[in-house]
Amino acid sequence: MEYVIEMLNIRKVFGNFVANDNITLQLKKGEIHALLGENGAGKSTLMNVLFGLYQPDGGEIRVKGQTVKISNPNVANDLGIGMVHQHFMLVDTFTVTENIILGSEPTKLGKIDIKRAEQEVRELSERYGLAVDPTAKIADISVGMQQRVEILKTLYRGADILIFDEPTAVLTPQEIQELIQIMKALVREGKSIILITHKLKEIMEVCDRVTVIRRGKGIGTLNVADTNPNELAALMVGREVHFKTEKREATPGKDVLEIKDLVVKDARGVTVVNHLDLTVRAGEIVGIAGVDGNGQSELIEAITGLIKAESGSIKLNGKEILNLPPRKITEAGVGHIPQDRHKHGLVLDFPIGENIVLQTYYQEPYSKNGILNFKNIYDKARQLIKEFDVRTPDEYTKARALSGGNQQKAIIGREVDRNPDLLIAAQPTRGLDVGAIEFIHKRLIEQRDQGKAVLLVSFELDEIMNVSDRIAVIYEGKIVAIVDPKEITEQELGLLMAGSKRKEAGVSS
Amino acid sequence: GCGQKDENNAGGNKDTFSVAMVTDVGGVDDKSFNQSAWEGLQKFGEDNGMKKGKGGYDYLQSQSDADYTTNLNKLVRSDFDLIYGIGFLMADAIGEIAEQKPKAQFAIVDSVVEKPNVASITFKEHEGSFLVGVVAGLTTKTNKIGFVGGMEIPLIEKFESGFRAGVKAVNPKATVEVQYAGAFDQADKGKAIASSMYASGIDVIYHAAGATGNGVFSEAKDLKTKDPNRELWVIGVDKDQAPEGVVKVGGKEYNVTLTSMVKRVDVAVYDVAKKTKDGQFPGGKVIEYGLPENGVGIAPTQDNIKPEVLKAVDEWKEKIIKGEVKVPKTRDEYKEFEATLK
Amino acid sequence: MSSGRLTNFLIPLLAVLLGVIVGSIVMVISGYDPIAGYSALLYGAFGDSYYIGETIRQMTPYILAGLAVAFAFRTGLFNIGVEGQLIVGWLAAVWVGVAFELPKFIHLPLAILAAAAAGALWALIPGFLKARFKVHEVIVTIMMNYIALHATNAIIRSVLSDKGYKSEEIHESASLRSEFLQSITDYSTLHYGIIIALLAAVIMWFLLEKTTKGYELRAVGFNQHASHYAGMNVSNNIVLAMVISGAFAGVAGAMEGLGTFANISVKAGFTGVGFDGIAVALLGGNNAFGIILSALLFGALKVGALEMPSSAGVPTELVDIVIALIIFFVASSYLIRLLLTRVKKEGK
Amino acid sequence: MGVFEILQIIIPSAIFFAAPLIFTALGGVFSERSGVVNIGLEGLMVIGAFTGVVFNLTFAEQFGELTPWLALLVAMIVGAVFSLLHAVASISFRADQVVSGVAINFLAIGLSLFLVKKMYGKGQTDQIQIGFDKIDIPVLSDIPIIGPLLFENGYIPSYIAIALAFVVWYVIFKTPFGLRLRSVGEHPMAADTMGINVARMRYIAVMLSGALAGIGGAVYATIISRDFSHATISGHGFMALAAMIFGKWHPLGAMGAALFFGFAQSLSIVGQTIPFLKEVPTVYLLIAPYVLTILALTGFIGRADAPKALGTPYIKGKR
Ligand SMILES: Nc1ncnc2c1ncn2[C@@H]1O[C@H](COP(=O)(O)OP(=O)(O)OP(=O)(O)O)[C@@H](O)[C@H]1O
Ligand SMILES: Nc1ncnc2c1ncn2[C@@H]1O[C@H](COP(=O)(O)OP(=O)(O)OP(=O)(O)O)[C@@H](O)[C@H]1O
Ligand SMILES: [Mg+2]
Ligand SMILES: [Mg+2]
Repeated sequence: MEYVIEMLNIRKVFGNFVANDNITLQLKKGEIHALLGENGAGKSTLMNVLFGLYQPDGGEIRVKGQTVKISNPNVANDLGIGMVHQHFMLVDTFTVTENIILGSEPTKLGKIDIKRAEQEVRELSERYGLAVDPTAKIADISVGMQQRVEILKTLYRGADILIFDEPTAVLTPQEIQELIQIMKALVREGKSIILITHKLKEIMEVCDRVTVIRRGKGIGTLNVADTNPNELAALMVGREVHFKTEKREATPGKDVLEIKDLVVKDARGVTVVNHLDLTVRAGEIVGIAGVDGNGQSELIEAITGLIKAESGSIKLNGKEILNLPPRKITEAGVGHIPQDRHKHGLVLDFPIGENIVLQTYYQEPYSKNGILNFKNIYDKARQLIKEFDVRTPDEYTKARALSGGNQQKAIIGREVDRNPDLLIAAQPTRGLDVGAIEFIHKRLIEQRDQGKAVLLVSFELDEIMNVSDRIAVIYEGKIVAIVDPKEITEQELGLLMAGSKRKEAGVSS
Repeated sequence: GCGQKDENNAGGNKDTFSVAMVTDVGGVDDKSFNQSAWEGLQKFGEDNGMKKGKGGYDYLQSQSDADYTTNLNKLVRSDFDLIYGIGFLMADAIGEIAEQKPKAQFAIVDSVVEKPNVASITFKEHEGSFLVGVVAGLTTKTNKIGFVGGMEIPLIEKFESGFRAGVKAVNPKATVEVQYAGAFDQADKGKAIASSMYASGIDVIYHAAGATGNGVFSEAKDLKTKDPNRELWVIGVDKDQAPEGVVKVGGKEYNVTLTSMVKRVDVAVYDVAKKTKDGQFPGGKVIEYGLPENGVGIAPTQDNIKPEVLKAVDEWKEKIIKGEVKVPKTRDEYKEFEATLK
Repeated sequence: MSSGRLTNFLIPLLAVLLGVIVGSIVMVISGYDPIAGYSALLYGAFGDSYYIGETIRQMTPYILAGLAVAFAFRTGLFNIGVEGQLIVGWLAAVWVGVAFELPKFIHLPLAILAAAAAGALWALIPGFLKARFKVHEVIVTIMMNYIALHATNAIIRSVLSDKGYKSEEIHESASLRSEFLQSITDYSTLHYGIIIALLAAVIMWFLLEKTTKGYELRAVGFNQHASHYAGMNVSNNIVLAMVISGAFAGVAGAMEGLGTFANISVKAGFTGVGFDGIAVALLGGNNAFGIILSALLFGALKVGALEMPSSAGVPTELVDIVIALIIFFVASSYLIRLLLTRVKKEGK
Repeated sequence: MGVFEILQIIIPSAIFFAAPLIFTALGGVFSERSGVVNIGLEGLMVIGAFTGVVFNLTFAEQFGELTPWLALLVAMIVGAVFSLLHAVASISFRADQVVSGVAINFLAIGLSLFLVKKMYGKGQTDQIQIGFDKIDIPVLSDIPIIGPLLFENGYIPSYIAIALAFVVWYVIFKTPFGLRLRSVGEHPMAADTMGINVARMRYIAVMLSGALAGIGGAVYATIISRDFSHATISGHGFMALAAMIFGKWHPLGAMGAALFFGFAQSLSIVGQTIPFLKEVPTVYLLIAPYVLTILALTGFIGRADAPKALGTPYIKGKR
């Protein structure tokens, strides 16, 4: 058997914490090998060891049979190992080409030969079907293209072993399909791939084998052909997982959110929400399906008052809230799980406790006459930590120290606890493992069952299909269709999201 | 004689006389009045066989305005018999401590403090400035003369008014361009002002600006280096600033210092110390050091001044000493003075 | 948790110790006697009641300048403009002290409030420009320092005096000075300002840690986006943070104007207190109580240093070196942490 | 006085005011582009000025006309070495970079004055005897109008400063070194994954800033003050820092801002002699440079985008 990579009994310790505990992973030439595990299981750590960013505290790495010491990424590069990181490693202010050549720039008389570099990038991108604009600034291109840049970075350095760390978490369904094609093409070219993903469907679709780890320990390696999603999920979490969250039929009540003729422009003055109409009723979950960039973010920011709308009307329980300050909107009964939890959701340097009262600190019982009541604040924090299973040493721990999933749970706890009439959830499960996703979906449905209106925005079709009672398809700033999830297939939905005229079947208003 | 007993010494029944001073932030090597004062004190100490340090002669340097009282107090507490505050900035601090410590004896330089145990030492800077004004007025070829002041305060106004009077007295055609840098320690400003003055045709600049004046010298020397034949001059202040003006061009040595207006703080400090030691502490009095007392005057280095100019200087000096000429010390007095010339 | 607290307390202490040790190495190398040097320093700072009075007097503006810097730090701003705000505060305090004649219980508070208002106003400008135009507060505050210096000098010359270099003395009714304090400290310049400074420290602590406004200010300091999301007015809070910081600085100026000097004179350069405030705040961990301690240390160092040249022949600048070293070591707390963990491990 | 005469007075002094600021601000550009805040520029200038003057005083006999040039060289080296303190603290020991910079400022002035007192037994040095000469640049100074304005009565270091801004621009934006430097300041972890040694790049950048600020200080002391004392460098480093921010962390922008400061400074001094400005109270001229800077920042350029990772120590593996 020919292994291009063998990581044998790898151990990595951070302080007292064992992130990788004797994990073994063997990659065959020409295979796509999945690495599966919960949030914090140690996947990224293991890959960072392979890429030379961390030094292992034990174990052995062999590349093509040779024992190697990968002391830094340069060594990994020389060994033909390339990595596409979970969080993109791109310099926003640089062009695509500059990002790709960084560290191994072609020069002419000491000056970067940018023309030649652009040419090389162009050739490479044509060869592997990775469409990019070599002269575009990273800040100006889509997430999908940024990912292609990441892949090109590894190919530019001649990598034949590629590590993808959660590449699909940030992609739209279309982009995911493109990426899958790209990976298949790479393998055909003789490259080998390690793929980290939480999406079992993707593993089933493209991978040959899968290694599962749990809490830093290796659980085993399976042939994908011999397993199924349920088994994988159980291996990973250590218990049964339900993918399809159980839910009763919705019993919608009065209109809670009524949006009429809403127009929103983005920072550059482009109209991104274009005369949009939408209604969400009490006791239902409306999912907004759409490809990223069709006005979802701006729609939510306009509803929550984070940006100003140009015109139109947004009514909450019949009262106009258009362009009110965010606080007034919050007080009117809107809860918001923001898309970017680090940017909007939390003050990372505050303890969990203080984050729990981010919108309510000025109200009783958290304060009185402008003086904070820390006892009440931390009591509430303790209660929510318990109720929402936030894994943290204590309520005084800084939010920064929590994993993404637990940060998200804290935010959801906070928003739900405020008992809003309308709960807006934007990408609530992005980057989370199946266990955490299940938990969050349950909570959203629970809110619905208590008669709350829930507006869910997600790029995950699965999530939209599973959780929503109605699906509103957004395209170029307009709701182009309202469909019933039970009466439409993912394919049909995908087509609608891509802008094709809505078709006969399964469409109700 | 050394270590002599002095019953009249009001500082206490010690058998030795001791004296100390507090400098402002300039320090005892500021090439200006602090340095001069310290030289006077050192000379006094040596002449009387005293040692540097407690019980002899000493100084303390202040690092900020807030240190004046602390330093003065330190000296009082070390039982010095006479304590100088050097510079007008020290006036408030002296006044305050003099009141708290009526037994201690103080002297203030460049200011007046009306307390029975403070001797105030002032100088007739306007008289000395008048003399260098005469030199400038008779030396200029362009009839354009510059004055660079440190800060626009009454003390410096004395320099300015006396200087302008001196120029006008001997050369009515000459104009004096007056400019203040706003600080005593900003050489860059001094240099920029000098640069603009020389560029506008001024050929003699008198500075009364402390370290800001270094910039004036620096500019003059640079211009001299570039064109050794160009005639441009700086008139120094407080001490003989001839050493500051030395410039070598192609192996030849020039000096851009025309002369300096010296202010003999050393003489005054020595004098008051001696009086005090002899039991004649001039407490509550204002002692003005002018031309007759040799308290102000023209520097000993006079190589660059033409003999006939020197003669004129001597004549004016006589007139001032005799009281035939009253040198203005404010701008208003200068206006009156100017009127009398016409 | 508690071992973390201990570390937080040990770091400044070790930093001071290391600073003092390196300072003595510097003295030995340059041929001075470190024992004599430090003895002189200690004597000059605490040797008798007079020196203690002077040390506390020096500590007073340090506390307030430190609070000003720290308040801004804690709210995500860097206020290098404390120096300028202090100068205008000084001016305002003296102005009120000279211009009015009122009963003490009105006059003194009025003068202090005027100083706070002037400092606040001076800080309002960078705060507003940052909130409204996103202009970097560091450079605006640097510029404002120079403007304060020149403008104050001009006002002293043209308004507070007749072309003189200093104002008149303030009326007794606006003075912080106290014959009692002077008498127990053998005529030091100690004044009642220290009480105000300590009070200010309590106010800062309370405001920041205990009130909803403080919560908002800290939240905005850490994450403007999240604060906006949570319904706080980000711009107003930035301005307010700057204004409060400036008010502390202004009161620091009042300490000089109403206490130490009782007047204001034309300044050739900065007082340095505002810049020293940065060091005070840092060593104090930007914490009100810590600032009191570090102000005491810096006050003692500054006042004690004056004794070094005459008693031990050591230049006063040695103290500046020691202060710089202390700041270095505090800043490099990572190093000290590493050392501490190593010591702990070996201890086990 | 005609406009031309006035300009002929203002511009040369604007340039000599600006030169030390340009050198120092360029140093700041290197450091901050790599992600290390350098508020210690003031202290590094102090060290440069101190070294330049002491070297000049000590070796003028031996080296003659060459002395000031060698003094710049030595000041450059000493500045670079001194800046190592800032580098070690803020890169290796993860110190708050602003704090470490403040410490540099305290240490520089304390140490140099301490040494001056130790070496000369007094608080300031003597005046140096050999400085840079004023020159008219051949050929260029003969160009009508521009020649007399820009190329007469200048100092060679001033022209070097301006030329250096272009060199730095080229290095930062056209060479692999520059690309790597900027990547380290924008996204150090990305740079790390590309095999770039972040710490090494930052060390180099900080030392470059020390070297250039050292030159800046020495140029100031050699051309303008000609001696060294507590007041020699008083706020010039902060002005250079402001110039760098004003210039949006761009070498040419920094140079432009420094020239602008020089111009404003020079105008505030020469203004007192210009007929229509003469009536304006001096204080307005004195504060003009600072007010103009604030207005310019507010009006023309608004927000300046600092390098993204500026001020954050890079810790491997931390997000
Ligand atoms: N540099 C670090 N120092 C200490 N703890 C760290 C560090 N980096 C990560 N952690 C710890 O890692 C855990 C979460 O890491 P992980 O990468 O698994 O989060 P995550 O769930 O993937 O979040 P996200 O999806 O936002 O990346 C947290 O417990 C956090 O404390
Ligand atoms: N730099 C670090 N310092 C300390 N602990 C760390 C560090 N990086 C990771 N960890 C710990 O190692 C564990 C594994 O983290 P890792 O990022 O490898 O998880 P992961 O499997 O990639 O999770 P995810 O699916 O969320 O990406 C984390 O839970 C965290 O506690
Ligand atoms: Mg991961
Ligand atoms: Mg993750």
